[in-house]
Amino acid sequence: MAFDSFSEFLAMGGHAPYVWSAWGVTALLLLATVWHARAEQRQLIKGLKRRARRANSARGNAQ
Amino acid sequence: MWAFIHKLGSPKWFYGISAKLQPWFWAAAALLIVTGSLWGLAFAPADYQQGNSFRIIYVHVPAAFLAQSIFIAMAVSGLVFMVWKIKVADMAAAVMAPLGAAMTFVALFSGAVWGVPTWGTWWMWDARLTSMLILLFLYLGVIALRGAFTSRDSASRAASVLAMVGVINIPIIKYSVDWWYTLHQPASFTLTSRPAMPTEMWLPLVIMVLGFYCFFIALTLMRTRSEILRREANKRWVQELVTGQVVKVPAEEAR
Amino acid sequence: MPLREHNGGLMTAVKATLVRDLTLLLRRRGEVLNPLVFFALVITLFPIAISPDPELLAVIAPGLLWVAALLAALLSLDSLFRSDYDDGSLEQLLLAPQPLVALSLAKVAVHWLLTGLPLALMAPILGIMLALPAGSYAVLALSLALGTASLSLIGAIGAALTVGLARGGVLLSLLVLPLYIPVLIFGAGAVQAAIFGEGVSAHLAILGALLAASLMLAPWAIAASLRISING
Amino acid sequence: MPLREHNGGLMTAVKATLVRDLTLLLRRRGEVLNPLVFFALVITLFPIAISPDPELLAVIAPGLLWVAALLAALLSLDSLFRSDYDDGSLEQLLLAPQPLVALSLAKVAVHWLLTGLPLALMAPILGIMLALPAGSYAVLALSLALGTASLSLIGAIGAALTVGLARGGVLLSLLVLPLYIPVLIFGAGAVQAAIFGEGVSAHLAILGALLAASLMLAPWAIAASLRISING
Amino acid sequence: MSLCLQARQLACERDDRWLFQGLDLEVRSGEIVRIEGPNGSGKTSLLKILSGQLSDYQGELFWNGAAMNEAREHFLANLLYLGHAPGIKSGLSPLENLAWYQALSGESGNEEQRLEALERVGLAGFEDVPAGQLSAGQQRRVALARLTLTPRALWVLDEPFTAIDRHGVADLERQLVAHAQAGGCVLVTTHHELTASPLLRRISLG
Amino acid sequence: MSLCLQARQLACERDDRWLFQGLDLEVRSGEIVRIEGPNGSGKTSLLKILSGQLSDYQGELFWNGAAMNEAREHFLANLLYLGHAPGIKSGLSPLENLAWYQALSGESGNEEQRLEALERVGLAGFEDVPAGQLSAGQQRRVALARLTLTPRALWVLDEPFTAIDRHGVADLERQLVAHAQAGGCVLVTTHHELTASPLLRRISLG
Ligand code: HEM
Ligand SMILES: Nc1ncnc2c1ncn2[C@@H]1O[C@H](COP(=O)(O)OP(=O)(O)OP(=O)(O)O)[C@@H](O)[C@H]1O
Ligand SMILES: Nc1ncnc2c1ncn2[C@@H]1O[C@H](COP(=O)(O)OP(=O)(O)OP(=O)(O)O)[C@@H](O)[C@H]1O
Ligand SMILES: [Mg+2]
Ligand SMILES: [Mg+2]
Repeated sequence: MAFDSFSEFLAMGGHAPYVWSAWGVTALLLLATVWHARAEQRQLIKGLKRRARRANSARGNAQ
Repeated sequence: MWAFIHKLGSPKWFYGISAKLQPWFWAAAALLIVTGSLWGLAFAPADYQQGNSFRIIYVHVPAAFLAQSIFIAMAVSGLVFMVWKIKVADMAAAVMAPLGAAMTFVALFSGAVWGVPTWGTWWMWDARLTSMLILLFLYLGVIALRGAFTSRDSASRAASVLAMVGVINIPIIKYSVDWWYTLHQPASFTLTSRPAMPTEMWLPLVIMVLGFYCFFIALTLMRTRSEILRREANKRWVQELVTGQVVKVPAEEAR
Repeated sequence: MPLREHNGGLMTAVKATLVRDLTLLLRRRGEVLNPLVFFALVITLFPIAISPDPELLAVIAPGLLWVAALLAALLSLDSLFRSDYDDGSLEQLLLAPQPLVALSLAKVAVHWLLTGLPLALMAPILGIMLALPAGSYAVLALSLALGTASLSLIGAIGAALTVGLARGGVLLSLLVLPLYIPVLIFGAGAVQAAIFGEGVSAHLAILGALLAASLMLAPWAIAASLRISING
Repeated sequence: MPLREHNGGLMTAVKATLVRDLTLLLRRRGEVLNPLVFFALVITLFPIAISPDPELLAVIAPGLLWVAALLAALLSLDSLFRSDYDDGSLEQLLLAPQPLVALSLAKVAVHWLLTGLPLALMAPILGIMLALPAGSYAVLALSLALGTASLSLIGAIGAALTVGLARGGVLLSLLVLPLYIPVLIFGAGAVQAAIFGEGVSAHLAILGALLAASLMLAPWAIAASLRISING
Repeated sequence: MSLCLQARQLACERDDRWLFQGLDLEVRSGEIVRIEGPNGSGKTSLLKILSGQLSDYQGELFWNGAAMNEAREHFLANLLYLGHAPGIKSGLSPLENLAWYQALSGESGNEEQRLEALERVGLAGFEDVPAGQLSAGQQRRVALARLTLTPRALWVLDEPFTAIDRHGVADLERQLVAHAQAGGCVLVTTHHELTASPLLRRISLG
Repeated sequence: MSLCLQARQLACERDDRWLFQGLDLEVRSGEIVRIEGPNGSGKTSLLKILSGQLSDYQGELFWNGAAMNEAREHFLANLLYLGHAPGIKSGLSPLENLAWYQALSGESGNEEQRLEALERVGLAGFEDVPAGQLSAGQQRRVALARLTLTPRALWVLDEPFTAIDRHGVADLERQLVAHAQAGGCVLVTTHHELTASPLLRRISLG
């Protein structure tokens, strides 16, 4: 452990704004890409299901 | 060999196999990144010169590596698509580009932030910084070009050509910028001349780099799967996959 | 079939034109970013071509930023009326029972909103890269926001005049660049004044006056030029 | 009706394409001058925006001249294939029983002859205006002549990729400018070396090497890109 | 109130060649006037002059008895012009294209009207496709949808049948006749033979 | 030696909609094949696929029995394609336009041939006018002059009658028949009704 206390850890020896903003932006971007990928997948599958249902009902009407 | 390539080229096959591979990469990525972060942020010793600001290295360097690797991966995918007409390669290239641009941005941003405590400035026209900035523009160009076409086939082929042209140019750009920088030498700091790091400093770095690569692979697999669904929406196997309730375990369906 | 009286609806038409142009540009998401990226790219070229020395860069930064922003705004102008001309909607715009002045002003407004304003907002970031001295960032953004509005208005006259010509791009620059010089002088002057700690309000006031004058005169010139172009 | 064998005639086709493009450009005499005037105008913007101080200008002159020439060459690229695309002759060019690589190379050659070369010849005059130190004028012209040839070749790839797109102009710059950087570095470097009295042959040799590489690779990329653009 | 477009002693010169000279013309409610002539005889030029797009001509124009200069606004409020280029933005869907045209004439209209107009020209199902992805004929059909959507008394149509298929041509012909019967007026050039109708009048150029 | 263009199991998808599927097609010397179908049925797309401009399709193409990929050069040497856009440069005169097309096929030709070809399409007197100042129909006629000027066996014509006047249409029809009789082959789309001929065959899409 390079730090003696949690507050020291947060302070990063006076470099807190730099370290945390760099890490923060990185973490944010990584999480955002994951979130985006999941949302994209969900939405796609939902759309495909809706489409399949529509196609089914159209076929049902035709018969 | 041929059979294998064409099997690889089948979106359906890829959809199945990627479903099996994906969890492993996600797990590895999470494990490595969490370990590396904790180690790098809390346990690695502070740098004797830069103090704790040096901890930025654990996001800066992996992002910078990844930024460059993704462009190469994208160009290779483009080549595979153009030569063997393997559509999955293009889908992968399409989903790689935004991540590559994001990683380039992370490298630029973390570097700029790091520059304030170390150099006293956000930015200077150092060789590596400049070529990184140009890499960002190359990424933006590929993304913009793909988005500008209405026909998907043309978009894919145009983006592939541009990625290949770009990848030929990257070493040329790097070489010229390096050469230019040594010509000018205006600033006293360089990235290259750092003293060797002790093990407890570079080991977490290696872990983070590996973690970032796993993250890249996992995300690319996942988004390529989405892209497959999008582009193959009216293929029978996709419709079966969707109407059958087992969307969660698509590996069996896909076979 | 009864004849229609000309019954207003100007607001409807202007609003629809605003919406239409915004949709068209925003739909191709990349395209809104293009002038910004061009701006950033041109700014990157200068240190590479001149010298990476921050002290030298700081001296020439206001001028470089203003010239680059001006070129970015200029280049995006070419497409302002061109696609409308090519597909025949410009003809229809001219035959609409609405004052052409108002409709073309709506088109120019969209252009400023999606190029001039973003350019102004982005300039400070590039200022950092060119080692622009602190304290001049707000003035940089403000002067660009005011100035690019005049640039859009003046440039649209040139765009309207050249829309019927095949190789308009460079000709447009040629017509328009000389007219841009007053805006450039006071815009870059404002930033330099801010750096030297002098008062900037005089510069900004003149930029505002230039904008007011363009707003009064340019729309008529644009409408007349469009009529001429259609006539060919 | 007997079927024809494919019987050469490549030289005829290439020559006719050269003549055709030259005629088209020279017929609109103004258009050949456009890039030159743009070049001159941009160069005059800098002293206005930065400072008229000749000492400062002399330092930044090589970079400014090269950037302005590069932008002038870039802007004229957009029209390289566009009018052919619009009126359907590009389709016909692709369906001609001749290698597209050779035909598109002919078009690029015309572009360089009527923009790059004149820009190189004119640059020394503008150099005088920017107080460029004596002794570097020949190098300036030579580096521009060599460099713009590479610029035309590389830029034509971008022009071919964007020819089918509505708002190509700015996108083209975005694609092409990053690829221009090596040429810019060695071109501006050559002029600076000449000013400092260093040897320029290394710079010029690299510019030549870049040109040779572009000549080998670019035509194929251009042909492939044109095929893509025609595709939809 | 009936409409009347008059031209007196119209003459147009292009490249030192007179396309037409001393042309007198009068178009009234209830007529379909077909301008005829071989290629290059000046049909398009005439329509452009009449609709006020080309000012390089001699002679005078009148709208309901008033000189065109003074009556221009009222004239435009009653004019629907379709030229060689369809005026359809390829980046917008047919619906959005029509919405703009409706607004241009000062009405905001509603979605249903537009859907109905598109259905009438056989584009049901293509309402939301970017118009650039439609075929040549489908793009022209979007433009033709304006005929029902924004009702105007005077239609000036330059080769409206271009790229339209057989059914479409028959539909459009019926629409022209119906418009004239309802008291409107059509000025049209086309190389396609129109079916005879008592409302049809021909003017030959060249 | 007779020519033969074959397509097997051709399929083309646009926007998740099949334009055609499983299309088998064979075109031989001495035939005029008219592709029919309403607007948006895929006629232009089919012609572009057959002439090798659109690569986003399924199925196979053969030229004189050889796969198209291998025979492409020979195929192009015998193809004359006229699309929706006439391919005429507005800055050049009709003569200069034709000279370029002749050179593209590898011949230098001579002025007289070109003058004759222009006369045949009724453009005598317009040889030196910039093509941009010609009317819509005259511009298309310049493109049509290529049919006589650069003789090719296979003609692929997308709506060649657009903007052409009545006489022109009759002339062009005669020319198509004569070409087929001479052993050539014509693939054409048009909404205009062709006069019946034993050489005419129809293929319906959509
Ligand atoms: C915007 C600013 C910056 C950018 C764009 C940038 C870019 C890069 C790139 C691209 C790499 C990977 C190099 C390779 O592939 O070998 C890298 C590595 C590295 N950077 Fe930065 N950097 C920036 C600022 C900084 C700062 C301020 C520091 C610290 C003083 C720094 C320290 C390092 C270190 C230690 C490495 C790893 C060393 C190596 O692999 O050679 N960087 N940077
Ligand atoms: N570039 C494109 N991108 C996507 N879809 C397209 C594109 N071009 C055409 N299509 C679609 O293909 C369909 C067929 O178009 P095509 O131009 O082949 O029709 P066509 O039979 O020639 O019609 P027309 O008689 O109107 O000329 C159209 O419905 C259109 O939606
Ligand atoms: N922009 C122009 N500049 C000069 N002359 C022109 C221009 N446009 C047309 N002309 C000339 O005017 C004549 C008539 O052209 P116009 O387009 O009116 O003919 P048109 O009757 O519509 O023919 P088409 O049936 O081919 O459409 C043409 O012969 C042409 O030479
Ligand atoms: Mg006409
Ligand atoms: Mg068609």
